Amino acid sequence: MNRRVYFDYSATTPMKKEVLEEMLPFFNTDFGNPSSIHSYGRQGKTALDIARDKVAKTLNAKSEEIFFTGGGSEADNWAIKGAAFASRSKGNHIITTKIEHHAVLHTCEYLEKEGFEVTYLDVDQYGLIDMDDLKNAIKENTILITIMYANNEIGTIQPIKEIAHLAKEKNIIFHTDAVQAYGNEIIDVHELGVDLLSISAHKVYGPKGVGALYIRKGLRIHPLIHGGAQEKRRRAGTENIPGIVGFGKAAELAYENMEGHINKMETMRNRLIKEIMETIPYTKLNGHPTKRLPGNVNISFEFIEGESLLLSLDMVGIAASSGSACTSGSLDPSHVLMAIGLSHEIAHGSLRLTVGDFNTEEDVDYVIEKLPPIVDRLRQMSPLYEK
Amino acid sequence: MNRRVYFDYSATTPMKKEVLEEMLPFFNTDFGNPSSIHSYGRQGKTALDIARDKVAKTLNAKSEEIFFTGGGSEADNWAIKGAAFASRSKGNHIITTKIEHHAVLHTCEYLEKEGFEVTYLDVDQYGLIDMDDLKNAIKENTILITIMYANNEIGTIQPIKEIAHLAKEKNIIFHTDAVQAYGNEIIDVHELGVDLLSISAHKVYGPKGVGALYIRKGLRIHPLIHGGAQEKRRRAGTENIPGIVGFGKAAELAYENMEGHINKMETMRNRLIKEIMETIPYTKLNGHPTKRLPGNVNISFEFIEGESLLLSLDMVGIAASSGSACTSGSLDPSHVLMAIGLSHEIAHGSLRLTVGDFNTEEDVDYVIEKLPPIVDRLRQMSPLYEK
Amino acid sequence: MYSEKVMDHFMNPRNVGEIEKAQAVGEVGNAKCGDIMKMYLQIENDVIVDVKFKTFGCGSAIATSSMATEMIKGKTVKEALQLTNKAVAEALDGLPPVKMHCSVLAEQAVKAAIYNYAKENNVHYEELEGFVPDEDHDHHDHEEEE
Amino acid sequence: MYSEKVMDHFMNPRNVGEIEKAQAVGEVGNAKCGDIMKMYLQIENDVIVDVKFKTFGCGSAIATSSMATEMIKGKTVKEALQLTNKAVAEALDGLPPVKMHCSVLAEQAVKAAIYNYAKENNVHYEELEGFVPDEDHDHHDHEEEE
Ligand SMILES: Cc1ncc(COP(=O)(O)O)c(C=O)c1O
Ligand SMILES: Cc1ncc(COP(=O)(O)O)c(C=O)c1O
Ligand code: FES
Ligand code: FES
Repeated sequence: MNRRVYFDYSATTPMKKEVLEEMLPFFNTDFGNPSSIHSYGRQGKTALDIARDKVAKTLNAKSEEIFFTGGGSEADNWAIKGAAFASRSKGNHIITTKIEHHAVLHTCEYLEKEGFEVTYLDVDQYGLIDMDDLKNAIKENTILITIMYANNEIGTIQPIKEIAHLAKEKNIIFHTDAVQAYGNEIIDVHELGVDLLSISAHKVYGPKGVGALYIRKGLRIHPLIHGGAQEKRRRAGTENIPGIVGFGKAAELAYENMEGHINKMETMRNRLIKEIMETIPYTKLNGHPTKRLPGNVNISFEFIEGESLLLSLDMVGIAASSGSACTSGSLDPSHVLMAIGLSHEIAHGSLRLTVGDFNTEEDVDYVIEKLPPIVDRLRQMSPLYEK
Repeated sequence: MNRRVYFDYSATTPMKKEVLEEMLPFFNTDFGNPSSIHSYGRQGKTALDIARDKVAKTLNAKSEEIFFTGGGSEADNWAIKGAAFASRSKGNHIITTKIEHHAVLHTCEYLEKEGFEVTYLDVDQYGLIDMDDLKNAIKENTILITIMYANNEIGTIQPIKEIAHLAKEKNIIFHTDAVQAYGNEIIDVHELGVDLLSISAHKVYGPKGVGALYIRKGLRIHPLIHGGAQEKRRRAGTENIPGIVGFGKAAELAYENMEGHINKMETMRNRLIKEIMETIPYTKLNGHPTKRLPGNVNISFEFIEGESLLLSLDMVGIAASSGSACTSGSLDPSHVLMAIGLSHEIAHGSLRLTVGDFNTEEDVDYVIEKLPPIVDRLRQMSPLYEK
Repeated sequence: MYSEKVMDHFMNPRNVGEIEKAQAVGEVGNAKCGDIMKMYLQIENDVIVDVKFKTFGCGSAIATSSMATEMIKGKTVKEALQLTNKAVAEALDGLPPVKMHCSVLAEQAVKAAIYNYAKENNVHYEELEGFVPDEDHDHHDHEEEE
Repeated sequence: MYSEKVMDHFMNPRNVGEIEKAQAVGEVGNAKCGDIMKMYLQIENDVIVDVKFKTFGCGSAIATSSMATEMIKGKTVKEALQLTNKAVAEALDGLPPVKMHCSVLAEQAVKAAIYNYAKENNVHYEELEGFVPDEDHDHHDHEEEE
């Protein structure tokens, strides 16, 4: 195992060199607390403002609509709990989908225990919601719709603009978890018409533990973290200046070359899908053929189980991911793969390869070379194969 | 202004070099998501485990009792809301003090709106609570006591062990915000008998945006951030591995040389207090003369206002802090200074100097030299002086 | 945070002090809020020939006091009554939003001094109609946020 | 995550395959849970002279299958019935807590094979009393946390 290739960019990304360089001074030179009025503090404040402008620009939002958080999960929790509790006098019904990230799903489940009612929309075999289902789910007391922009497992992209339009028409707050879409799609919050949108730095070559919530100007939601006057009194806690500066830089870089990035990802993605599907029998592509993230490959291999596939790939230096529950010791395979109608057996044999900026065509070649014998070896061991 | 001296270590600290060095590989080399089973992920998981062990050791806690958060404010919010909502069936009364950090105070105020009842204990002129007050405040329906270990403005240290003992006797959950005490006091959670304890990395020469909550084994509280299975399913979100690794290192360093650190801080603190009080008339030391943080100096100067004092100090390169509301444009000066009984006028003229590991005796000399003429100049400008 | 001009007027305030036999003295603000501004005007033939101030307050309060005194020195009383807090703030190259109210204090202090002067000398300035010198300026405690 | 021994048995599993005329065949687990283990034993004079397995499952499931086959090869049937999942896990230098249940599968697969053998050959093993071959092993979905 000399070669190491990383195909798990949807799990997390390495930070770009330029991002780290931009962060370094803020760890121990310009380290002040932005709430302080002395020069150290003002340096921090200036850096914070610049980073906020950068992130705002990538979403075509106003700077004062961007609120930094400790990650994508916090942004999701804040958006959903904050909107739900702030609108409780108007109703208690929330609509989401069955394929959301756990940060959304478990938050909704928590709210059910707190007296809210939640509708979990089905998706079709590609992972798309049906707009009519959504329309029918809306009730008098619906206060919030939260539907992810792009799915983290199968990459399917929802019709966000249509959903936002419908929500606005019905006067319902609309949140979208754009953690996976951000940096891989042009996102214009005003054109889309969303009210709340979550993003996370570590998915776009920025630091871990930093995210942001876009809150449309004028919208009021409850804080999730109360305390100091940071983030216009809406999210307390001494700002993670190096992290936020890194996020700003990562955002800027991502949007500088969005088109090139998307093209490169799509080329690698398409080749992976094509070659794997052609050379290995008994496979199935999960997710939508075209409405999918530029870097997402998700394929099920019949008769084998995901963890043993991942371990075998890891032994030859390939880092990938799977929707098999056996990686986590829990009973059911991924709720997303179940929701698109896969049988348990097949869902257990899924492989997610997500490509990113540091991948090369040689990496793709390497996977295409190494994967078939590994799948074959595991199938030879499987009591289900040739049955 | 050639010299720049930082006397605001309670606001935030610069990161130690060793901390940054330990973090660096995790930004773009060992950058994996610890939830991933491939080698990148396993590197992250190992680093996470080591950091958790290090932090646990400094508190004499078990590793599985340490939960990483996005900072001290999140830890406070989680502890208080999590305990309150989880115990709602047992009661709705919470006891805290009037001098808590806003992360505690505003969380309690939020809970009042959500149907909880909160008693805010008075403190004496030194900032100490009265144990009898606390005893009298406890009711049948009291479910939570949250009292800070050491105050961030005036440095006063509360009798935490006694409070914990009383809480245990009455079967009430006890949380303490130890953000300021951590690294400046030997804290042994088991000896103290606390149930929940919040700490933050950036106050101990670690990174910003990382904190931890100690949760006594067996205690159940609601999560604040729902989602993925991180932190034993109790705090979701991709772990900030570089930040957590940095926290681990900072914790280790802080406890390696705790005694030396405390001695050095106390020497500088005592000299500052003595010389300032001796050379400048119309001054008052805020906080307890002995039960105070080793690095905390808080002095009120009559007839002048804090912001203009801070600005003047900043012009000669001295970074400090104040409890004057004029720094923030809000009406009342610091709630802490009000709670210890200062008049508004005097509270507005308060100066906080907090010393830290990178300060030298020369820095202290410099402040002692520069402060008197500045105070005098502002007094000369003040319509209150000589009245 | 503050412009260079603000810092200049804060570090080197013009016209600090008192005028012993001032024709007009006005004081606004209160120590509770952390700000008191006191203005002394020497008025000759309706012209402000000298002006001094003393201020207890933040950097912006001191700088606006200083700038306000500069702006009314040599002006007629009527001209001085035209002084607005906005003009003072602009002359300082602007103030941070949370600090705009400090400039109101400066405007009020000038007006309060002239009000007292008018009362003592039985002059009437229509510009002062509606001016209540002891009105609590209540300039604090606004939220930054919508 | 996994010990070197586990990885060795996972990457180079011993005794993979089928035995065509096996005296004893047992299958446990189910594909829904992501794991099926099938054991083939060749038994001569009450001694397990050969053993093979096929497994659909995680790395730990494959490694424990492999180790279990090694541990019972050459043993008498009675000895094989003494095999515990703990012993298999220990022989592999331990398993992560969430993966301990996979070793239970290995123990069960051996027992299931011998159970079928006993039934067909009308032998009675007291070690098998209480053993229900089709019992859902329900080994998943335990929380790590108290
Ligand atoms: C006593 C106290 N509690 C809580 C906090 C909040 O910590 P953080 O800034 O890490 O959110 C601070 C510092 O800001 C503090 O001093
Ligand atoms: C769709 C989606 N939402 C939310 C998250 C959570 O973000 P974070 O890990 O920054 O908390 C992730 C990634 O983990 C994600 O893929
Ligand atoms: S077989 Fe499912 S976790 Fe091992
Ligand atoms: S005088 Fe209070 S903020 Fe300026």
